[in-house]
Amino acid sequence: MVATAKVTQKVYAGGPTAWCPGCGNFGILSALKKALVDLQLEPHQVLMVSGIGQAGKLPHYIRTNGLNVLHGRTLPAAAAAKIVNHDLVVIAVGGDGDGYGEGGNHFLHAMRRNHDITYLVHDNQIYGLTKGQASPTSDEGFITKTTIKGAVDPINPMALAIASNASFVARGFSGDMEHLSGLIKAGIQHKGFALIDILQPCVTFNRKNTHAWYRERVYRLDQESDHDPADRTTAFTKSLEWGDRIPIGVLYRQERPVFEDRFLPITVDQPLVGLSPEPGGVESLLDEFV
Amino acid sequence: MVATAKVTQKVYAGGPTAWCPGCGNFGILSALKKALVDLQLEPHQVLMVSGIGQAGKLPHYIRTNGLNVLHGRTLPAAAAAKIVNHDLVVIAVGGDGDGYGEGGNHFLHAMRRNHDITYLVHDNQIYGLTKGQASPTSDEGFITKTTIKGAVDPINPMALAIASNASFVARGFSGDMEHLSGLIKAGIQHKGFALIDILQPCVTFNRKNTHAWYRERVYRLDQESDHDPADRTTAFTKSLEWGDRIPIGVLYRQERPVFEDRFLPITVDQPLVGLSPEPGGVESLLDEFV
Amino acid sequence: MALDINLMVGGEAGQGVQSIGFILAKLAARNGYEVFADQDYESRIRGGHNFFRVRICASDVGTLTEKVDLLIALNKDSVLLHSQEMRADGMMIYDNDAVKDLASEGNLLGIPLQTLAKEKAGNKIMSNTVALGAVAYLIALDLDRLKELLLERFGPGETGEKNTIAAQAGFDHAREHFEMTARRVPAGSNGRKMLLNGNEAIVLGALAAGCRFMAGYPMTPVTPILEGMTENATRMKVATLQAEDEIAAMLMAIGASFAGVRAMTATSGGGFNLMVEGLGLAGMTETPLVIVEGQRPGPATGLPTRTEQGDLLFLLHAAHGEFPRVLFAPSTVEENFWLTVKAFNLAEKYQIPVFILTDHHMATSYWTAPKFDLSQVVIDHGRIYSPGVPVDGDYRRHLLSEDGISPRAFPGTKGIVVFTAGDEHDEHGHIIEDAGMRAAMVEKRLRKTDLVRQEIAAPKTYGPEKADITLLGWGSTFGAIREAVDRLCHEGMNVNCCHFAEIWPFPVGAVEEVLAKGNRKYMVENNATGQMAQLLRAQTCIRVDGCILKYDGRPISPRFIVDQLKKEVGAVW
Amino acid sequence: MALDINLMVGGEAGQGVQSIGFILAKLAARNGYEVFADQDYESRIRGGHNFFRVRICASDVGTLTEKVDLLIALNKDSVLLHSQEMRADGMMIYDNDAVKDLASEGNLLGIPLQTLAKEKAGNKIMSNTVALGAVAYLIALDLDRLKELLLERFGPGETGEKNTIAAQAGFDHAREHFEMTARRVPAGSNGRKMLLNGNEAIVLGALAAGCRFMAGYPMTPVTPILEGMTENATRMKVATLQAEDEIAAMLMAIGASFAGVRAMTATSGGGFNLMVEGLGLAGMTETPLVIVEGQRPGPATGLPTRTEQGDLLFLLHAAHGEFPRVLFAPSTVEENFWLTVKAFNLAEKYQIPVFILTDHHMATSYWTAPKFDLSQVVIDHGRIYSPGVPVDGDYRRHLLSEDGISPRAFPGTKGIVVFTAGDEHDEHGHIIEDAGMRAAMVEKRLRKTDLVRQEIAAPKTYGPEKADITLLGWGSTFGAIREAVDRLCHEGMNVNCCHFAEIWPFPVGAVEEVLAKGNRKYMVENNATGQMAQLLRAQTCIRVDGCILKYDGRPISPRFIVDQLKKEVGAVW
Ligand SMILES: Cc1ncc(C[n+]2csc(CCOP(=O)(O)OP(=O)(O)O)c2C)c(N)n1
Ligand SMILES: Cc1ncc(C[n+]2csc(CCOP(=O)(O)OP(=O)(O)O)c2C)c(N)n1
Ligand code: SF4
Ligand code: SF4
Ligand SMILES: [Mg+2]
Ligand SMILES: [Mg+2]
Repeated sequence: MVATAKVTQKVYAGGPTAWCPGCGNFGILSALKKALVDLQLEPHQVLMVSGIGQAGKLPHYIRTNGLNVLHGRTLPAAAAAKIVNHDLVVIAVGGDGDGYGEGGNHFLHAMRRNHDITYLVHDNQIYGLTKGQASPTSDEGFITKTTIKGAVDPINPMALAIASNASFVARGFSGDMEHLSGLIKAGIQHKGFALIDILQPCVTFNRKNTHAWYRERVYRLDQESDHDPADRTTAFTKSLEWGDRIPIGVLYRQERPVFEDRFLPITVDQPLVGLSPEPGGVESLLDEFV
Repeated sequence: MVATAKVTQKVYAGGPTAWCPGCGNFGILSALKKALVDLQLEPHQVLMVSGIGQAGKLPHYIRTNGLNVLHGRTLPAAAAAKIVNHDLVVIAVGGDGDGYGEGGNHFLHAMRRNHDITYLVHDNQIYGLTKGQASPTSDEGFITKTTIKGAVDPINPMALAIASNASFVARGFSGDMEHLSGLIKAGIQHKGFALIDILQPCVTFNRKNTHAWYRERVYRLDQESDHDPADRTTAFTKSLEWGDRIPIGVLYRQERPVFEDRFLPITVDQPLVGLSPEPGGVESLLDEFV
Repeated sequence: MALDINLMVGGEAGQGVQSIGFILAKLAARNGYEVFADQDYESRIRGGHNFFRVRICASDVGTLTEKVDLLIALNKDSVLLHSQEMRADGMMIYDNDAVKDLASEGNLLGIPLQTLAKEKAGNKIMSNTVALGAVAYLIALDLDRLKELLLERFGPGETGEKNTIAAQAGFDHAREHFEMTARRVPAGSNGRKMLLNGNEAIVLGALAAGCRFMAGYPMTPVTPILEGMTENATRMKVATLQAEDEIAAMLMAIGASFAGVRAMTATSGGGFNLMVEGLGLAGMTETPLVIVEGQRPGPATGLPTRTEQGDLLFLLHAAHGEFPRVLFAPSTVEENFWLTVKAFNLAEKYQIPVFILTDHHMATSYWTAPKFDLSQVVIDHGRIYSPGVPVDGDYRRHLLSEDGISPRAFPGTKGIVVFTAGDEHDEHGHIIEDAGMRAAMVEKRLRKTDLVRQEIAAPKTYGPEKADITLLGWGSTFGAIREAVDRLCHEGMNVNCCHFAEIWPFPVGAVEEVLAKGNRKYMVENNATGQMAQLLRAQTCIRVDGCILKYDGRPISPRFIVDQLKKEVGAVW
Repeated sequence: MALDINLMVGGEAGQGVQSIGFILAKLAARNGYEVFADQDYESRIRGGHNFFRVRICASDVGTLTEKVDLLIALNKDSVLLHSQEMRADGMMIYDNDAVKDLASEGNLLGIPLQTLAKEKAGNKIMSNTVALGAVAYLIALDLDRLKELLLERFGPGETGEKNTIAAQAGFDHAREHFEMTARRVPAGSNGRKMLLNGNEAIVLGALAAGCRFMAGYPMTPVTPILEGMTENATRMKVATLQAEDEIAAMLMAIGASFAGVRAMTATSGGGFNLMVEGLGLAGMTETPLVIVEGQRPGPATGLPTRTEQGDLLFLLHAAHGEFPRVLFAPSTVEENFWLTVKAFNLAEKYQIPVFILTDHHMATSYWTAPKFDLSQVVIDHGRIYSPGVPVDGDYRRHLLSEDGISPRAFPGTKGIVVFTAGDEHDEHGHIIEDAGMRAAMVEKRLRKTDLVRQEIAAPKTYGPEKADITLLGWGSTFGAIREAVDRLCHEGMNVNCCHFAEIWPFPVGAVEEVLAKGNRKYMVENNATGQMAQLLRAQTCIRVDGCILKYDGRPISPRFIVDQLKKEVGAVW
C-alpha cells in the first residue's frame, strides 16, 4: 500500500489452503493480511493462536508465528502468551463452534479479564469441518442431521460480549474485505480484548446463510446509522438486530484496564520471556520457613 | 401453610447441615422448602441436581431425590433428567464459582435451549468451600489470596442471562426469605429455564458483601419500581444496576418454546423413562441395510 | 483361488468418490457376495486426494488387500498415485474428457464420461454414474440391479431415471469398446445380505437394546452415530441431543441414566479426554453408561480422518480413583452390534460404565453381514428395587450388598427418594467423612470387577489349534490378522491367532489357558507402543516375542503382517 | 528409645486447631528437633471434628505414629474421640470452662483456659494461646521461644503482646498445678531448621527453578501452591492467574510455555481430568510443562480433604495417543523441592510434560528440613535455537533430529517464525496427511522416552542390604515404610525396603537389579488395587507376594504396615 513499506503481502504468504473454492474464509485471510501489512507489522511480531475447524486452519495459510491448539481452546493459550510476552501482537482465531460452543466458557472469561488480544471468529453458523451440524449461531429452526426439528435459539455473540463488558465488540463480513480489514486493524490497535465476529458463508454446508443472503442484509454501522459505540445500552439494542438488516462495524467500544496492566500480581514492564532466574529472592524466601 | 395441606415442612426434613452458623445458605434452604410446601409438591416428585461447593451440599439437607454431581456440571445432568422424565420437577443448584466459573459454558447453552428447569445459584461472590478465592462474581478489586491485585470485572449473571435470551431471569436475597421463596415458586411454575441468582452472604470468607452490605442495597423490583419484566432492553439496563442499589425480583420474563416440546426429535407425550423396547422398529431398520 | 476382486475409486473430496464406491459395494452385496469396503480421505471438504476401496469375495472378508484389479480414476492424481498398486492384469477407467494426456490403450480404459453423461442423460454431473455402468460391464455385475440401486438412491422420479440412463450409457460404451476384465464376478445368488459399517451396527445395537437417550458432540469418526440415532429418534422414541461440548454430553448421559433410561454417548479420543471427569462420576454414583470411543491417530488432534489403536490403556485407566468398568473392542461388524447390546446389559446389571472402543477403520468400513437375528437380543436391566424391599422410606441407592450390586430405583417413585453423590457417600447416597464407611464403599464397588469378569468371553482363536507362531491382536485388526494367518499357513508356516474383542475386565484365566502353549507370540497393533502387549504382561506376565506395529494412520493389511512377521522370524525361516 | 513425643490438638473447624498445632510444631523445630505434623479435617469450614498431630523426634522423621503423649482437647468431642489413642502415661489438657462434666484428675488436666485468657490477656479468644503456654511447660519447650513465635505471628503490637501474656498465664498455671509429662523435650540445639509442607516445598522449588507462569483453579489439597506462587509473584516476577476452570489453566500454561517461559499448573485428580486434553496437546506440540497433581480419594469428588494414592496409572496413561512423559512422586519434603527443580529441567530438555504426583498427606504434612542448598540448583533449558543454525527463515520447530529433540525458538525472534500444531505436522509444524511423515514424527517423539529414562534415579533402598522381606512403595508412604522397617528389624525380622520417587519412564534396569534377590516382596500402597504392583508387573514381570493396601482416606502408619505384614507372613512367622 504505502510506497515505502518494508512489509508487503508477500512476506505473509503461507502454505496452500485446504478450503472449498468460494468459501468465505478466503476473504478473511485476505483482510487479515491486508491489516497486518497496513500496520507494517513483521511476521515475527505476530502470534496467531487457533482452534480446530476450517477457521482454525487459517494460521497455516499465513506466515506468522502460530500455535494451533485444540477445538475450543484458543483463548486461554493466546491470553497466556500475551501475558508472558506483551511485545507480541496476539491474534486468536477460530470458528463459531470452536469459540461459542466448545470454547464458550473461555470466551466469557477472556472478555471480562480484558486480555489485550484480538479474537477473530469465522462465523459460518455451521460446523464446517465435521460436515454440517448446527452450530451455536445457527439460526433458530435450521435443520441439520443433528437438529432434525430445527436448531434452538442461537447464541448472540454481540449481545453476550456487550453483557460481558467486552471492550471492543464488532461484526464483520467476509464479503466486504475492505471493511473487515479495517475492523481487524482497529481490533489490533485497540488496547484490550477485541472481538470480531465475521459473517462467513460456508458454501458447502450452509445453504441458508449464503453470500447472497448476507449481502442483502448487511449494512455498515458507520455509514448507514448514527450508532454510538460508546453507549452500552444502545449497543445492546443494536446487537439484537438480526433479520432483514444486519449491522456490521463496531457495536461497542470502551476503554478499561487490561488484565496485563492492572490485575496481574506483577507489573509487566519487561516481557517475562526475557528474564533470567533470581536465586537471591529464593534464598530470602527459604529463611521465612526457618 | 394451608390448613388442609398434605405436604408439610416436615416431609422435607433432611440431614444435618455442615454450613457455618450464620451462613446465608440457611435462608435459601428455608425458602426452598417453603416454596415446595406452598406448591404442595411431594418429595418424590422433585429432583435436585447439584454441583460441588457449599451450595452444592444443599440437596443433602432436604429430603427429595438428588443427584449431587461435579463442580460446575449441574445443568447438563439436570436438563437430561428432565428430558427423559418430564413429570419430575427438576431444580439445579450450585454456587457462583460452580455455575459461572467452571460451569459457564453449560450455563450459556442451557439458557438458549430453554430446558424446563429451575436453577438456583447461591451467589456469595466467593469460593466458599475452598476457603476464600475470588469467584466470577467477586466485585472488581476484591482482594483474595489468588487476586492480590484485586478481582477483575465480574460476570453479570443477570445481563448474561438476558443477552442469552433466557426466559426467566431473577435475583433473590437469602436475607429476604419470603420474597425469595416467592421467586422460587414462580421459577418452578415458569415453563422454561428459570435462573434465580441469590445474593448469599458468606460470613466466613466474604467480609465485603456481608448481610448488612446487601441489606442496605437490595430493593424489591415489584414494590419500588415500575419495572416491566417483559421488555428485554430495559431489563438489560436494569441488570447493570449494581452498587448503591441492587434490584431483586424478576428482571426479565418471556414465553418461548421449551427444548423438550419443540426441539427434541421426539414428542415427549409420555416420559421416556416408562417405555419398554420396541424390537419391531429395529427389524424394519435392519431391512434398510439390505 | 476363490473370487477376490478389488476395486478402487480415486478422486478429490467433493467428486463423489465415496458415493460411487458405496454403490459398487452395495451392488456386489446385492449380487450375494461378501464385501469389505473402506475410504481413505483427508481432513478437508473439497480437493485433496481421496480413495474408496471395495473388495468383493465369495466368502467372509474383513479387510482390504493391497493390489487393485480395477481402478476408477476420477482425476489425474488418481492415475498417478495408484498405478503402482494395480495388479499386472488390472484395469483402470478414467475420464478422457478430463485427463487428456493419457492414451486409452491396453488396460488403461479412457471413457468420455462427461460427454456421455451430457449426451445421454442431459447432465455432465452424472459422469460418475456412467463410470458405474462401465464397471458393471467390466466385472460382470448385474446392470438391472445397478439400476434398481440407483432408483432407490435417487428416487423413482426424473433424477433416478436419468441416472439409470447414464449407467446404461456407460455399460454400452464399455461393451462396445473393451473386454471384460479377467476377474469378473460370476452371477451371484440373491443373498440380500446387509451392507453396513461399524458405526451403523452400533446404532442398530443401541436401538435394539432399547437405548432411549443419546447426547454427543460431533467428532470424526463417530459423528454418524449421533446422526444415525437422531435420524431414527422419532420412530424409535430416543431423545438425542447435540450438546455444547463433550463434558455436557457425558453429564447428560449420566443425568438421563440416573433418571431411569438406557443412555449413551459417542466420541473420539480427543472428545473423550473431556469426558474423563464424568466417567469417574458414573463410577462413583454407580450409574450405568455406554460410551463409544472411535480412535484416530493422536495425540491431540492428530490425523482426524485416519485410524489408530492408541487409546486402549488410556480408557482402561481413565479418571482418578478406582472403580470397575468394562471395555469391548469389536472386531467384526456383527460384534459391533452384539457387543453394543451386551454393553447396555452389563452397564445396567453392574451399574458401571461400559466402553465400546472402536476406531476409524472399524467405524467407517462397510461389511456384508447376514441380517441380525433380533430374537437373540435379550434385555437385562439388572437389579431393580421393588417397593417394600427394603421397606418404604428407607430406600438405599447404595445398599452394601454382598455382591456389591444395590437395587436401582428412579426419581419419581412414590414413597421413596433416590439420592446419590459424587462425594463418597453412605448407603443413602449422602456425603460422609467416616473411614469405615469409605472403605466399605470402595470394597462394594470393586467387588463388582470379579463378578463382571465372569461375563467376559475368552479371546477368539483362528487357524490350526497347534501352531509354532501365534499372532495376537485386538479390535479392528481381526480381519487382517485372520487373512495373514491364511496366507502364512498357505505358504507353509504354522501360524494361528488369538484375538481380543472383550478386553476388560481382562479374562486372565481364559487367556492364560489359550496362550499356555510354548509357541512364539507376536502382537499386532495399530499403534506405536504395543499397548495390548503391555496389558497382557501386566495381567498375566506373558511376554510376547515381538510386536508388529503400524502407526502411520493407515489400517493394517494382511500383507503388512506377513512381511513384518517374516522379518521378525527371519533368522528362523 | 530416642526422643519421640506425639502431640495432638483436637477440636472443631474454626477453633484454631491448625493454628495451635502449627505453632507447636514450629516451636519444636526452633528447639532444634525433627518434626512431622499433619492435620485431619473435614470438607467444611466450621464445626465437625478436626485434629492436628505433631511428632517431635531427635532424628529424621517422616510419618506420624499412633499413640498420643499429650492431647489438647478444644472441645468435648475431642475428649471422647481420642482418649483411646492416648498412651498409658499420656496426658490430656482440656478447657474446663467448656467441658464441665469431666473431672480434672490424674492425667486429665482441666485448665480454665477461657477464664485465664479473659483475666490475664483481656480476651477469651486467646484461650488457645493459654493452652500453648501450658503445653510448653508440660513438655518442657522453651517459653521464650514460644513468645518469640507468637510475636512473629501476631506482630509486635498489642495483639502479639497479649498473646505472650496469655502464653505466660498458661505456663504458670500448669507449673502450679501439674507435673511435667514423662516425655519431655530436653532443651534442644538452636538448629533453626526449616519447617514446611509438601506444597510449600513445591512452591520454593518452582521459584528456584525460575518458573515464570502459573495458572490454576482452586482444589484441595494443592490450592496453596497457586496461593503461594501468587503471594511471591511480585517479588519473584511470576505471572499467576486463577483461571475460569482447569481446562483454561492447562491451556494457559501451554500458551505461556510455547511463548518461552517456564510454566506450571497444579490441581487434584478431579481437576486433572479436565487437563487431559491439554496434556495430549503438550505431547503433540512438544511443549515443556510441569503439572502438580495432589491426589485425594476418588473417584469423582470422593473425600476432598483426605488422602489416597489412586491416580498413578491414570496419569501414566492419560490422554489419547502416545507420547513421552515423566512422573515423579516425591517421598520426602526435600524431594518435593528437588524433584520440582528437576521437573522443570527435564520438561525443557525433552520438551515434554512432567508430573509431580503428590497427595493430600504429602502436600499438607509439615516436616523439618535443613535449608535447601540453592547452590546445587542447576537450570537447564535444553536445546535452544541459535539464529543461523539452521539457516534463517527455515527454522523448523519439529526438526527430525537424531535424538528426537528439536531446538526450541520462541515467537518474537527476528527473522524466523515459530509454528506448531496439535494436528500431526511436518518439521515446520504445519498440518500433514502423509503416512511417512506421520510415522517419522511418532518415532521422533517416542525416541525421547529412552533418552529421558537415563535421567531417572533408581528407587531408594533402606534397611539391611540382604533381607528376607522387601517392602515396596512409592510417594508419600516412605516415612511410614522406613519406620516399619526399623520396627520390624527391631522385632527381629529381616526386612528392608525399596521405594520409588522417580517413577516414569520406569527405571526398568535399576529395578530389576534391586529386586533381583529372591526375597519376598510386599507392596505398600494407599489405594485399593495396588497400582504400583500392577505397574511393576507390566514393566518387569516381577510379581509381588502381597499388597498392603489402605483406602479409607487416611494415611498409612508404621503400625498398620507392621500389623498387615505380620498377617501376610503369619504362617511363616
Ligand atoms: C474436543 C473436540 N471435539 C470435537 C472435535 C471435532 N471437531 C473438529 S472441527 C469441529 C467443529 C467445527 O465447527 P466450527 O468451529 O464452527 O469451525 P468451522 O469448521 O465451521 O470453521 C468439531 C466439532 C474436536 N476436534 N475436538
Ligand atoms: C473440577 C473441580 N475443580 C475444583 C474443585 C474444587 N472446588 C470445590 S468447591 C469449589 C468452589 C466453590 O465455590 P462456589 O461454587 O462459589 O461454591 P460455594 O462454596 O461458595 O458455595 C472448588 C473450586 C472441584 N471439586 N472440582
Ligand atoms: S466446508 Fe464450508 S467453511 Fe469449510 S472450507 Fe468448505 S465452504 Fe468453507
Ligand atoms: S464458608 Fe461461607 S458459604 Fe461456606 S458455609 Fe461458611 S459462611 Fe456459608
Ligand atoms: Mg463454523
Ligand atoms: Mg460461592
